[in-house]
Amino acid sequence: MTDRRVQAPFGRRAVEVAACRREGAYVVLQCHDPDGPRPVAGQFYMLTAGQRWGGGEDERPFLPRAFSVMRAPADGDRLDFMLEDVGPGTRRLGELGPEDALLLVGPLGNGFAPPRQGRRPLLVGGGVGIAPLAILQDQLATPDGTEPISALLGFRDAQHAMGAGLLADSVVATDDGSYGHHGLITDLLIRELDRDDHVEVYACGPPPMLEAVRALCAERGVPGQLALESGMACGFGACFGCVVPTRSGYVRICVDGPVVNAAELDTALAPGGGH
Amino acid sequence: MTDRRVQAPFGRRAVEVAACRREGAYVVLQCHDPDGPRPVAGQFYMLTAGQRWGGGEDERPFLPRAFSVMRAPADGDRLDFMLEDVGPGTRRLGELGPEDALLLVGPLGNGFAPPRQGRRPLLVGGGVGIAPLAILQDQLATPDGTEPISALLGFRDAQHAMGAGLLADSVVATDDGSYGHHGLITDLLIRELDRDDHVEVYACGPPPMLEAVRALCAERGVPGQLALESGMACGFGACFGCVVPTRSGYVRICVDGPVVNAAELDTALAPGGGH
Amino acid sequence: MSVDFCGIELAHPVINASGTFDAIAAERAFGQGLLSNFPFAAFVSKTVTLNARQGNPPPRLWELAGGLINSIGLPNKGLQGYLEHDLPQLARLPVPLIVNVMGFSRDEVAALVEAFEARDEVAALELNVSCPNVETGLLIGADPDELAGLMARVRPLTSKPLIVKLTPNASDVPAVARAAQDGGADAVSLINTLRGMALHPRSGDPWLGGVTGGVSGPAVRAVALAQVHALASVLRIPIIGMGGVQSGHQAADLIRAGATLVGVGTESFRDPAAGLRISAELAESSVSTGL
Amino acid sequence: MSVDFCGIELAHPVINASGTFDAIAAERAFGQGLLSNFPFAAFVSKTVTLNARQGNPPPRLWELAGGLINSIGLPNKGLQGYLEHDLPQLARLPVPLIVNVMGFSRDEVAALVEAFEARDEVAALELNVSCPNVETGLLIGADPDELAGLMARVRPLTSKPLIVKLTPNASDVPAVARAAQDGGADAVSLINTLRGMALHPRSGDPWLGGVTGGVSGPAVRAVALAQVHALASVLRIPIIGMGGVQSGHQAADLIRAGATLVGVGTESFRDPAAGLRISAELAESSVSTGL
Ligand SMILES: Cc1cc2nc3c(=O)[nH]c(=O)nc-3n(C[C@H](O)[C@H](O)[C@H](O)COP(=O)(O)OP(=O)(O)OC[C@H]3O[C@@H](n4cnc5c(N)ncnc54)[C@H](O)[C@@H]3O)c2cc1C
Ligand SMILES: Cc1cc2nc3c(=O)[nH]c(=O)nc-3n(C[C@H](O)[C@H](O)[C@H](O)COP(=O)(O)OP(=O)(O)OC[C@H]3O[C@@H](n4cnc5c(N)ncnc54)[C@H](O)[C@@H]3O)c2cc1C
Ligand SMILES: Cc1cc2nc3c(=O)[nH]c(=O)nc-3n(C[C@H](O)[C@H](O)[C@H](O)COP(=O)(O)O)c2cc1C
Ligand SMILES: Cc1cc2nc3c(=O)[nH]c(=O)nc-3n(C[C@H](O)[C@H](O)[C@H](O)COP(=O)(O)O)c2cc1C
Ligand code: FES
Ligand code: FES
Repeated sequence: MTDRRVQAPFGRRAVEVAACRREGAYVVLQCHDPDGPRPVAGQFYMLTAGQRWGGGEDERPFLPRAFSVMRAPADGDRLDFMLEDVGPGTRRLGELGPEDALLLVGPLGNGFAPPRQGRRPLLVGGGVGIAPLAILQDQLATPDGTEPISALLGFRDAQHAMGAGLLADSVVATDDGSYGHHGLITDLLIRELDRDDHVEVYACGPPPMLEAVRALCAERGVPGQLALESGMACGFGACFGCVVPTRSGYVRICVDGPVVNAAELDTALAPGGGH
Repeated sequence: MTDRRVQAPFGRRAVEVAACRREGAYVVLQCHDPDGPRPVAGQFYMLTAGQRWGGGEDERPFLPRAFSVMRAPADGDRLDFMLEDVGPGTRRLGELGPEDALLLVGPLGNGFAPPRQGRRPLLVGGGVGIAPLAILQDQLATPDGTEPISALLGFRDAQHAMGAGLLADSVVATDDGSYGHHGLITDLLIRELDRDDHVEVYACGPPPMLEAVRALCAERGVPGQLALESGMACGFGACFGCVVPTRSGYVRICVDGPVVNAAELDTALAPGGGH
Repeated sequence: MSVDFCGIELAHPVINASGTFDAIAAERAFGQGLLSNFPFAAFVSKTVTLNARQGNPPPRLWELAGGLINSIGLPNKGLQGYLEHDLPQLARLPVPLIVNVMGFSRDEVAALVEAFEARDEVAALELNVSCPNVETGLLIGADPDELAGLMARVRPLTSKPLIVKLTPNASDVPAVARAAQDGGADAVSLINTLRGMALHPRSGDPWLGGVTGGVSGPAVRAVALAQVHALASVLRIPIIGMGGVQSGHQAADLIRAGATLVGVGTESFRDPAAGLRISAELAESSVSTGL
Repeated sequence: MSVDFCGIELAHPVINASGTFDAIAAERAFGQGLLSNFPFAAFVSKTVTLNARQGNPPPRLWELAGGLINSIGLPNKGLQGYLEHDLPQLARLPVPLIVNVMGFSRDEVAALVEAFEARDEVAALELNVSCPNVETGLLIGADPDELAGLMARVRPLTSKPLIVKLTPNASDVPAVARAAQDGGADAVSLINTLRGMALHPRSGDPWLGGVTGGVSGPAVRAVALAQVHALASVLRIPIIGMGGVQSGHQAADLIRAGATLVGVGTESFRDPAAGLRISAELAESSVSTGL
């Protein structure tokens, strides 16, 4: 894929946190980034708290953490991220408050490409993976906002499903049925594809969901763009740590992703390590 | 010297910070220690903040830090410490506030012995080294409080000299003359010894001061008890890291000190490393 | 959690690392509280040499992010001093006693081993081989042949379990460990400290009185795990794993990697009762993981 | 702060550690901003092998307190791929190019050295000897004789400066370094990563796809300083010191201990422009310390 990216200023810059609030099971972290460019949906940033990064449980976090940009209004300097507390890094970032310093590098990686000619974009997100779909909705929206971009969003439960409020139009499924459709988001995707498969799928979420989406796209001959995750140390191609297997071998998803064409993968399941 | 100590409960215990306030250039950290015994003046505790010990500058502090107990009223459970901010450990402890957790091990080490028969105690302190002299004043005081225990206290400047307020009776000298006698505290000690040398000297302070006191005691044939310092890892004799040279070889001042008889030393200057 | 270690019955798998806990000094500091809640399933003494040693000049300690460099220099009272002053006191501890010894020649080690073979108070011996043989100039613990020679000399002198404490500063630790096993060692222990150094923050001169020292604590944990893991597949004899253990989970990691016992060193400096906490956490994680 | 390094004029003493900065990928990410503020005084490429390598299966990274374990496994396009795709792009960098090469036999290394000797774009070569010679089974960088043999074979093949990158996982690093010097090396660089390992927090299996990996970052800094210091007194040739450098002060420590240049590795992952900051801090501390 050719690069779909906005380049980042070189180096790590300190920005100011504007707000940090809970959204159901998630945290939305907002900051001002006056010196950075506006990112492309699907790009990500490497974040570090300005203070106490190196402390905490087991004295991690030490390395920066990768987060998809969730929203970056074209006018202004705001960047929003959506965080799920899964360890010391996300916990520490979630503790930040207004005016705290946040260090960031980005925007990084390859974002989403526009849909192929004549295809309707169909967004499929799971859990915190809905983050890049929010900015994608913004960027795909027609100038007059007439054609809504549909999004199918899956969550564990109602508490997590509150995250769906961050996107404009969405249909929600929960694993436990406590909100919306009771079942997997791919149930809804199958229904949509049955109805009209002249779509381009944009998906981000946990590996099993992405793999189900990939398999469906392959089966139906529908193009799909998947935003992948992997443990990262650097985010700019320096460490070769973030590779995923593709049909053309291991690729670093921080530079040749995180968005990859579904057709390039044999599987979207993260290998080993139990991520 | 036979042990002049109260033994510590085995292990590290969590206690609650009662208050933490500035006193001139110093911080006074107070906590409640309901499960520990009342210490002997000259004993010390190993302190660790309950949170964020392992973070901070260069990701230290990692090991606990040693502090002389400054005050431990016989009735009650309070322990007071006096801190000078010289690095990451003292800085972190100085940030603690009421109800924060403090982890401590102690009381540790050998405290001060009562003065030899018929000798008047004369306390000499420098800088944050005045801490153990405050509790010593309390413990040497006659039950009716009639005979004040005199203390000669030296400081860098008036800002530091505010620490003198933590002791009852004191004569103060400052290096820069901004408060009290302009000059070294040993000037005042010489004056006192000239007047009446039937005293026992109790001293704690920076190595050059302690060395001057030691030399004076030797010259005048006056007994002296010096509370020494040295870099410590454990505080209970486990690491052999805190040794100072004495006439009988290296001794661990966490178990065979910190109070040692002046006569046991050839020098009170800390060797090497530039402490 | 009780463990059989070379025929010695231990209440749990956590012992101290040599040189990081002085039970006699700790008893002065903590009294009966130490003895009634002794934190280790066996007590390993600090290294004993034939002759008394003063140790290195101070400063002896440098703190790291998650670790410590020490240049203590093996101060000890020497064999006679240990037998007279320390052994009678250590014999009163509520747990088996393992004596760690080091010699700068095979004869020195032999003299130490013979002396302790004669003492019933001693349950086992640990040979610290992180030192040069002054006769050959070779670091005993880094050279399989050197170690084989030492084992040939001292193994026949004792019927007590003989543990060889390996140095991590070696090209081929498995080869050295095999030499220990082939020479009749009953167990190996590792890791000792990694060679490290720090400079004075202002003068730029070496900070430590001994110029260089040994790194211990969390900073070496990943190295310890790799070395224990590398030995698990090449040895039949049990392994005592140590290096940066601060929790039961980390102790369990070493056991999963192949250790039978786990040594706790630097963490005891942060909390004298760390051994108690770690063995309790380990017991809990063993129940939950079925280790 | 400009430095002469083996006849190459460098603007300051800070370079990257091999395998920790991909200038081509970084240019994709940062564009012109990278080139106009290039963070290093020379660029060292990731290890190039004769044949292309995929590298190890993921996961390849494990974070430590103050450090990182990597099991990347030296993925690279192989000599031909490097010459075709990478070299032309790297030749456009505003700083001299040092190519790091590794071979599993003397012939492989020789082929690599000959190929780069022919390329004017290459200012110097760095030999990564942290690997076994598949013909003898010996770790080249841990065995002075093995290294001497390699140097005898490849030194005559190039007139470019030849740097030997030493492994820290050796019993006697000074002996290996002397073998490099005696074999005609123009400089040595150290330390490479320490062997380390981590287990999956839940399953207890090895976390890394490559089972074990290499530890880098602040956790190895004290070890790096000790090894650089140990070489300073035995070598005439310059030393490139690296391992855990995060600040100009720490770079200055390595220089005080004997290094001529300082390599920055893991810290670039935290901040891509770390090299700029470190060289600026170093320049400042050099003024104040008169280094
Ligand atoms: C391109 C990209 C975009 C992302 N976008 C988002 C986003 O928008 N929102 C969001 O919440 N998250 C996002 N993530 C995931 C996020 O980066 C991780 O959740 C975060 O790094 C976790 O850090 P932590 O310290 O909180 O947890 P960690 O402790 O790092 O745990 C996270 C996982 O890493 C593994 N792990 C545990 N310990 C270690 C260790 N010591 N070393 C290495 N791995 C370990 C385990 O599998 C664990 O489940 C994104 C990731 C990528 C790559
Ligand atoms: C028995 C005893 C009683 C004491 N009583 C008091 C008291 O009542 N009040 C009080 O304020 N202080 C007291 N101290 C001193 C106190 O323990 C130290 O000031 C404290 O440990 C400093 O910790 P820090 O992290 O703030 O500073 P550090 O960074 O530890 O710096 C303190 C000194 O240690 C050295 N140093 C610097 N870096 C390192 C390193 N990485 N590793 C090792 N050494 C380093 C330097 O010489 C530096 O000046 C006492 C010490 C002892 C032994
Ligand atoms: C201060 C100190 C002193 C030590 N003294 C000895 C010793 O006398 N003999 C020995 O075999 N090991 C000695 N060691 C090494 C430890 O036994 C242990 O191998 C090492 O510290 C790693 O474990 P840790 O990370 O848990 O401390 C010492 C370690 C420290 C920190
Ligand atoms: C992710 C990663 C990849 C590395 N790849 C190489 C390599 O290809 N060749 C090499 O000689 N060293 C490699 N190294 C070692 C570094 O060059 C350096 O020696 C080591 O990381 C110590 O420096 P640091 O602590 O500053 O990272 C790598 C290190 C890391 C962390
Ligand atoms: S995160 Fe380092 S190469 Fe991708
Ligand atoms: S501080 Fe450890 S022996 Fe004194």
